[in-house]
Amino acid sequence: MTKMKIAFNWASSCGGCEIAILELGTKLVDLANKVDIVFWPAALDYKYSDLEAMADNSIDVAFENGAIQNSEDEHIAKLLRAKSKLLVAFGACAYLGGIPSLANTTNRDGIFASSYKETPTTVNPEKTFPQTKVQVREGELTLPEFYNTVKTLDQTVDVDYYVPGCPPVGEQVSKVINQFVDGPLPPKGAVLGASDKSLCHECKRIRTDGKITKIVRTYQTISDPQKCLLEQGVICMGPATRGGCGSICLDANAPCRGCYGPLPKAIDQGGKMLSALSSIFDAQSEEDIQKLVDSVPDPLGTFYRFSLGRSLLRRTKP
Amino acid sequence: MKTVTINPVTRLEGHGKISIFLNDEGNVENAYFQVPELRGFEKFCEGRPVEEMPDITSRICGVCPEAHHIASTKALDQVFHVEPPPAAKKLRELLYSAFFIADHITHFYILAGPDFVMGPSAPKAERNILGVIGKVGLEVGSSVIKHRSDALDVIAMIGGKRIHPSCGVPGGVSKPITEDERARIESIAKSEVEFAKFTMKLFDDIVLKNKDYVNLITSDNYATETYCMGTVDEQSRVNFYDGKIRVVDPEGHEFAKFPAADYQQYISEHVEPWTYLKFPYLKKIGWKGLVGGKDSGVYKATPLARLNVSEGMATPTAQAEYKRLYETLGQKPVHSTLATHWARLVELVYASERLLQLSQDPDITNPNVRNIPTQTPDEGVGAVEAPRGTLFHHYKTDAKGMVKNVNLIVATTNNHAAISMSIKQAAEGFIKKGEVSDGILNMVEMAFRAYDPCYACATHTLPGQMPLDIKIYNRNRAILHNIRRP
Amino acid sequence: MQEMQSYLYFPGCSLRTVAKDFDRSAKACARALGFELKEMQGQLCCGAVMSNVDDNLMTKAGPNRILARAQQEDHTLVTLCAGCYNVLKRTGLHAKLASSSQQVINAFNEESFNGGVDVLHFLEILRDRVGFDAVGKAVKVPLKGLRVGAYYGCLLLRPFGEMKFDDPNRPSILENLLVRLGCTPIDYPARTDCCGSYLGVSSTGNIQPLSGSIIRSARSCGASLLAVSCPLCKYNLESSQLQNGKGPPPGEFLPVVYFTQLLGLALGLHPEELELDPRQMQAIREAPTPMVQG
Amino acid sequence: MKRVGVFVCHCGLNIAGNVNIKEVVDKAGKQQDVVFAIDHKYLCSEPGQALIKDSIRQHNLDAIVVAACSPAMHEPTFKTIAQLSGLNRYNCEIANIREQSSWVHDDVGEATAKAHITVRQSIRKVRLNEPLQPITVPVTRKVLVIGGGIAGIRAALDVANGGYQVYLVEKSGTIGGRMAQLSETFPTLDCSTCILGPLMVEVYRHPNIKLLRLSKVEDVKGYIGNFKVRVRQEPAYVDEAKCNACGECAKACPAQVPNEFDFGLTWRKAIYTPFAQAVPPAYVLDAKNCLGLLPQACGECKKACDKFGTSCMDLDAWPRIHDLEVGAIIASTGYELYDATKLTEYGYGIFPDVMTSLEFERMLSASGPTTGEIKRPSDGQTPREIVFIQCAGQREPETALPYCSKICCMYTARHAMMFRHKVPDGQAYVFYMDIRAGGKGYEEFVKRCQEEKGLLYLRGRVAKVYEENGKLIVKGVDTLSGKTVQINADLVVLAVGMIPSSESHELASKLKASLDANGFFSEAHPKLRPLESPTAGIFLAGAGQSPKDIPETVAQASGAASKVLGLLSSPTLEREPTVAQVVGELCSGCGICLSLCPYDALSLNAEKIAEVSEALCEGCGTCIASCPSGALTLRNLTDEQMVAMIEAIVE
Amino acid sequence: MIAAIEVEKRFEPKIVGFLCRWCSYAGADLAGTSRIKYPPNINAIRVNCSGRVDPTLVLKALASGADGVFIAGCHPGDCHYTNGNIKTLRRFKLLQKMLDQFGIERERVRLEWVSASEGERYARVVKGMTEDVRSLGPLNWKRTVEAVA
Repeated sequence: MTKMKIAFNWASSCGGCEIAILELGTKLVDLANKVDIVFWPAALDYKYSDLEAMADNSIDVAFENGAIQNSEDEHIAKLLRAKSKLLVAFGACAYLGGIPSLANTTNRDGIFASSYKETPTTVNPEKTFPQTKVQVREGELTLPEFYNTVKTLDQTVDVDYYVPGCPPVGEQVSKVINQFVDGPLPPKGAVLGASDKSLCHECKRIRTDGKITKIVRTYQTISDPQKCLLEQGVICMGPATRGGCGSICLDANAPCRGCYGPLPKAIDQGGKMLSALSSIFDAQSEEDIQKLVDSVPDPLGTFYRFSLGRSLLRRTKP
Repeated sequence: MKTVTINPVTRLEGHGKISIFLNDEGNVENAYFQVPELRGFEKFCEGRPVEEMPDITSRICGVCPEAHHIASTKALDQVFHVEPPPAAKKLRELLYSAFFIADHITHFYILAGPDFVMGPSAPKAERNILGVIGKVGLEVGSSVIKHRSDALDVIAMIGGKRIHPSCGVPGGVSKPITEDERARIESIAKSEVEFAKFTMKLFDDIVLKNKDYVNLITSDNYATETYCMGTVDEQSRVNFYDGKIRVVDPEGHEFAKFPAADYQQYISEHVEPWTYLKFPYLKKIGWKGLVGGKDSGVYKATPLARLNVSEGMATPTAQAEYKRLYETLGQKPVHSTLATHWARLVELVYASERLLQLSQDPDITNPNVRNIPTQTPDEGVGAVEAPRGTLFHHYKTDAKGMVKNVNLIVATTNNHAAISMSIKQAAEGFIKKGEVSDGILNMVEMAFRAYDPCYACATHTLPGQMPLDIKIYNRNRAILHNIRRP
Repeated sequence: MQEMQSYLYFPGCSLRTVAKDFDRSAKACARALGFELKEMQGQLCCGAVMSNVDDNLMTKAGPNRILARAQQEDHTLVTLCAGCYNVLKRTGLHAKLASSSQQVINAFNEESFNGGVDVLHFLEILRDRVGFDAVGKAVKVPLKGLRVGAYYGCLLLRPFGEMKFDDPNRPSILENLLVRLGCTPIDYPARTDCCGSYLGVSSTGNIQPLSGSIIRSARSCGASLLAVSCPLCKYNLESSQLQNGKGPPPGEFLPVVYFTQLLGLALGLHPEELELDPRQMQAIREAPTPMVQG
Repeated sequence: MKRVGVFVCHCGLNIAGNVNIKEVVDKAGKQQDVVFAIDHKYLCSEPGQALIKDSIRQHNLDAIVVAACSPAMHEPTFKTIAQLSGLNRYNCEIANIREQSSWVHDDVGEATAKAHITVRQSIRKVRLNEPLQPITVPVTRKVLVIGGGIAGIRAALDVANGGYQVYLVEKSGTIGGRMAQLSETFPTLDCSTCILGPLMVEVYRHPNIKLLRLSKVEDVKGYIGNFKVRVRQEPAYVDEAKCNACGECAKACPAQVPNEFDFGLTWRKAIYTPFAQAVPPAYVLDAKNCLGLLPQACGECKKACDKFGTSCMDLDAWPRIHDLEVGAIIASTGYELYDATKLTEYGYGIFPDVMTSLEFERMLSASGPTTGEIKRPSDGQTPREIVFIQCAGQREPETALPYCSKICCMYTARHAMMFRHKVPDGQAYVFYMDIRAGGKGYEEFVKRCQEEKGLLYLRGRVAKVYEENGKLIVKGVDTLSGKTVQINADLVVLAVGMIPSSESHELASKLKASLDANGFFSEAHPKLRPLESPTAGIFLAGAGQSPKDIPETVAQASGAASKVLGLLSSPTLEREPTVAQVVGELCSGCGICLSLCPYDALSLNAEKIAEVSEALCEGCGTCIASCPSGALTLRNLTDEQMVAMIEAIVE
Repeated sequence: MIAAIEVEKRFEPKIVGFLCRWCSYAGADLAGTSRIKYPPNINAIRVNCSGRVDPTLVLKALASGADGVFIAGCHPGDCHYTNGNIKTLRRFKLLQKMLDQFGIERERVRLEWVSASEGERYARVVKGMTEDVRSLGPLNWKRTVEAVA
């Protein structure tokens, strides 16, 4: 019987998802016996030329991580889509836009200005910015176009499945890959390698439907590792975030930041978290409510830390 | 002149791009190394609560998230003017040592290793981790994977996650470790030390005992004489987590020694329109273009550079290996690019010994690992030695601790100029009179890979696995060769 | 020393002509109390009460223009004349409703006013900004025993719904001020009756019964002096006491002064600064205190 | 795939006059799943309803949208038709194209466009509606009546006579309310107490009525058919069962208190009975004015009671809490008088001889302060010249009450007439704006008064009242002669307006019953449901709902009572099934919702999954909005449906 | 030039309204029965309580093309469900803060208390909001996002 052909690839991501696959460790070796890794620039010597050389749909499953932030990302994503029977958005960036999509709070000009002009160590008297086409003494050089708005993979090409996480935790990764090898597969569009319930379900901390009397920032408090962080006033994205990671951040006494993304029925992760949080504010009068609201430092950046690219509004008004 | 094309010319631009231009004589006139990506962290971090920066900036790089996480956390200590308790500092350094172990193992065995173990000209299907395992034997292979994985377990014990830890807070770490955890770390550390020594021996057997390799290392095709930068402790010994930043000139004389907070007085960054990545250089010397030597501000910040700026290592075995390296190569500073691999292994030994030391420190399980900030946040700089060079995080905030400005000089960026130069030199070495030898691509990539450039940080790709696309143009700017790695 | 607090001020036509004394005395008092009445640029006729008729937008052009210009300088405008106060304050309120007619007026004026000015009466400044107690402390010459009848008329108080200045039936703001000046305010039923207003201009005959009864009511309750804040009221109240131009015998005549003039005296300003004529001064000095109980 | 039918109502010209019906029908017909669309002149009419029935059958529709008036009007009607035609009643949606389209937009084009969108909205929603069965809950067949005035008395009696248990809660020491303070009633001039007294006694004796005096509703929970009411009863310190009203206690009491029953025109003791016919016929100790109970300061009353009386006193009594379960509540909280001191032009509170009509009423009463003689409060002289000012502080939107209290024309006429009878040589003046005497025999009565000699009706208002040489100078205008008039009066009586009881606002929020702009209880619909509050299970009677006279009050009280009897006639009732629902697979037990439910309808089960108690859930949906995982949904108003409607609007 | 005001083609904003059934929807009905005119730009969705209005739905409306969103509930203290409107206020205030960050003008999303007796007020508020949004111009979020792709 022919081994299943799988591919891994990245777009605008940190590479953590690739490391997450290396994380499989010995399992990776076993995997190599089960499947043919026909394309994996990260760890095996394959080049885009090899990918181009392949026939359409010749890859059974392709795992693409990273958001789409420039013309090259988009080009490769389309290429991979064409070559693959199934395309999986792997990791928070490909699925939700991830942290790169926080760039949607600004735009190309803003980013260029800060990187190539404003940062204190930059010396750039001629205000030189990178160009998509440049004439150098010896000839012409080109660069991919940098986009104003970071897109998720499925805002660029058709996607069959999603795997959340920044990065997806090891056990989930192998589970997912085995799911593709052994089946059965859920209907198209499903999110794999995560729970359908929120992180609270697997969180070991104790919650007594308490209300929020004050908001404290992580640096202001040493929180009780036994009690629900929300009840201690620390904003935790747990309630609005898929479980499946094993609540590892909570175990490190750090709040969830939502990398596993929205729950199955939630239209918008940020909106849902905003509603859940403010709903349990322990305040009746407009003044008290305002006080609590003022103490939430950065709603957008907190509620959409990983999902701005896939949120309803997707970016700020330029 | 007819155009020889080794690979079919394709529409696709790879992630890294090298364009080599020849002059009339058909010799290399210039080579451009382009980095085609940019993320924008410095901009979109504005307006975020500063205490979130360790979590956000660790997403700059999934290969060395710990480096960003810790540099960022150190910056927070400054921003909030808070000193972490001793135990907290030790835990951070412990996590950091474990990270160095994992990262250096990854690089040597999985990324750089194949070139050496399998030999530069081995078929590509074998030139990978699976191939290495095949050659050194499965038990070694699994031992590689085990030790890498153990190191990540240590990271997870303190940082929660194996990748993108979340323990860093201003004034400490989010939680202490238990005695059980300490014991586990100690046993891991012991075995890491042994494995580091084993790796060193492997390097001896496979590389140092192989004349071709030694020649390769010493051959000037790879030597780029530049300034070196690295962090050293009070006794000017290599330190990854903290200390003063020392810079020596190409001859090895001290050029500068400064605390991270003063970095602006020593480092500037140059912008070119043909790449998204900036070129840092020594401010006091200035940008003279992509040239080495005493008069050019270009510097290296690599394992080798770290050894070059230091007087030795803080742990016994590492110190011995340090001595051996310089004695063998018979000079200091060493500029040979490929010696960087050796230096990296010396660091691997140090990191594992340091891990053991810290795991045996009686204070390491002290539950007091947090000091709550009391002062108004304003500004801070945090720096660490990332595996690939010195890493700077610099934040300004308003009185509420909301980020106003961010400046990041990430490890690989430091080496951007040096890398470009090494590539050019490699090219020059292999292209004579328009004659292009087939080995060039490997050689160029080996030169390139020696820096273990983490373009996840600086741009994108994983260490050493930059898909290369080399275009060679003749004087009429027609493509002479378009080479993609065979 | 930091610069003196100043309020944007609209005197209006009367205070330029027949009521210079009102204008001068007010400015003098303001200075004495440590603030300044700064006249606004580009003054016009407020249109007097005519501007309040509903059926003709044209009549509203004037006051809107005034406020549009005031808006350029400040967000409050101080008035003294009860007429101007009534007209401008209500114009301001209507503008706030942003009705379609307001758009038409603005379009016509080509000077847009959107209600961005609060119109205040000088008395409100004294009460709400300076504070009557502070005024009391500033008094140098208490006007002891001076039995003053405060006369309000209608424009300050009505329509109550819009003016919200004081209780239209039993106002007290003037009395509260007078007490601080050392006077004895006299309560008399006609305090808020109509003086005859513009009827005085067309048919003087109507003034006698109206203003006359006010004077009588005040005297019978023991007032030896009337304090007003409206030039027209002052005119009517005085002229009603003159039979065919000739004044009644001294003592019979009930002097009418502006409250600012009394304030000025109490603050120790010179009568000339306040443009008080000798007869008024005499009346004030030998303030007769009739036996009638107030 | 539903088969949706759309029915568009002309409502005569109410809708058709300003909305292009044809266009709405055509566009509706083009919507997805709509298989049939038609219009009709009056859908709520019999033929209209028939049309809907037949169409449902003919086109075998399984959902309908009725585009007509507000759902507040006829939603039940149309749902019932749907049901009768074999549809589930929850597959019927109302599109409000009258109140919120045709009536509020001038431009036909605009109104039509909006109507179309409104219909589109309802279609999108109904497509996603699921068939539901009403939730049946048991009815507690007991009734709470709040307020022991004539309205409360009448309602309580009618319900009690219908055979159900009634709790009558009265805040004062006796029932009887305002009516007990009146001397005579118009237009028949019969004695108020003579009518009221027997009813009060009947209440007291009635086996089905439990009278709780000195009591206040503290808390109301639950819903129609199942209210849980907490009533706090202050102690009377007198055992009403034993007390025989001998009055020895009052004789002994040293504390003099102005008698509120006479508006302070007389004095009473700290232990007292409000008036002779008070029910229960027992004395009350008003602790506020007693020289002291904790610690006991005097105790003379008890001594006297033990010595001469029935030793029925207990000075250590404590307040009692009654937790009542009732199926319906009748609010008959009555009225108070507008504070006349605010009407500064009349000088009430400044001049002793300016009084309110109710004070005058007490003076006319044989049991009143002057045993029925008319005297000036200032000097006790009989007034010769008296001025009645109607609409005092009424119909004055700018400064006082915007509305008309409806009864003043009548009682003022009565007062004037009584004055003429009691002071034959006196002269009375009545200032009025216009006479409102709609009511059986009313106009005739006013006519009689106007023809009385020595009684002068002046059409016009009074500008001011002030005192001069011991006389009240009333300055006003007679708009008929166009002259200003001045009357030197001895006594001025102000017909000040009725305002709702000062506690009605607090009570309303406890009952969750809405009030109108003037603070009166608002009715569900002025014509369709004038006796009920919009809040199910709360019924209204008397002046607490709007100013009204005694006949009207009694009529409304009996009406409310019959509504209640109807409600209680069945042991169970049906509740809307559109309540919250948990999708167990999605709930992670984060517990966010728990603290939000105002009815404690949410709880976590053993598996850390939220559960909804359908009997308690009112379907407000606040838990749904808070649920971060979307595990909570509201039946037939799911997020999907909300989104569908939003898109229907913006597309 | 007054004529000019009349003739100029006006942008007609689309406003999604969420009205609580007991107070605000009844208030809107009262505006109708009292024949008080107001602009037709708003279309109301009837909810039992303003507390049903999940901020996510507001975001949804804006993202799908609404120029403004209007939420109305009972006055504090008058909520038919005790204090659903207070919960709405909590959510709204935080939403407002976040919409500031998104650069969406406050005039576009409004929360008002309108009682069943305030038909006139309902009309006035809706008129006011319509004018405010009109003067801000179209939001057209879809295009905004595409425009800066």
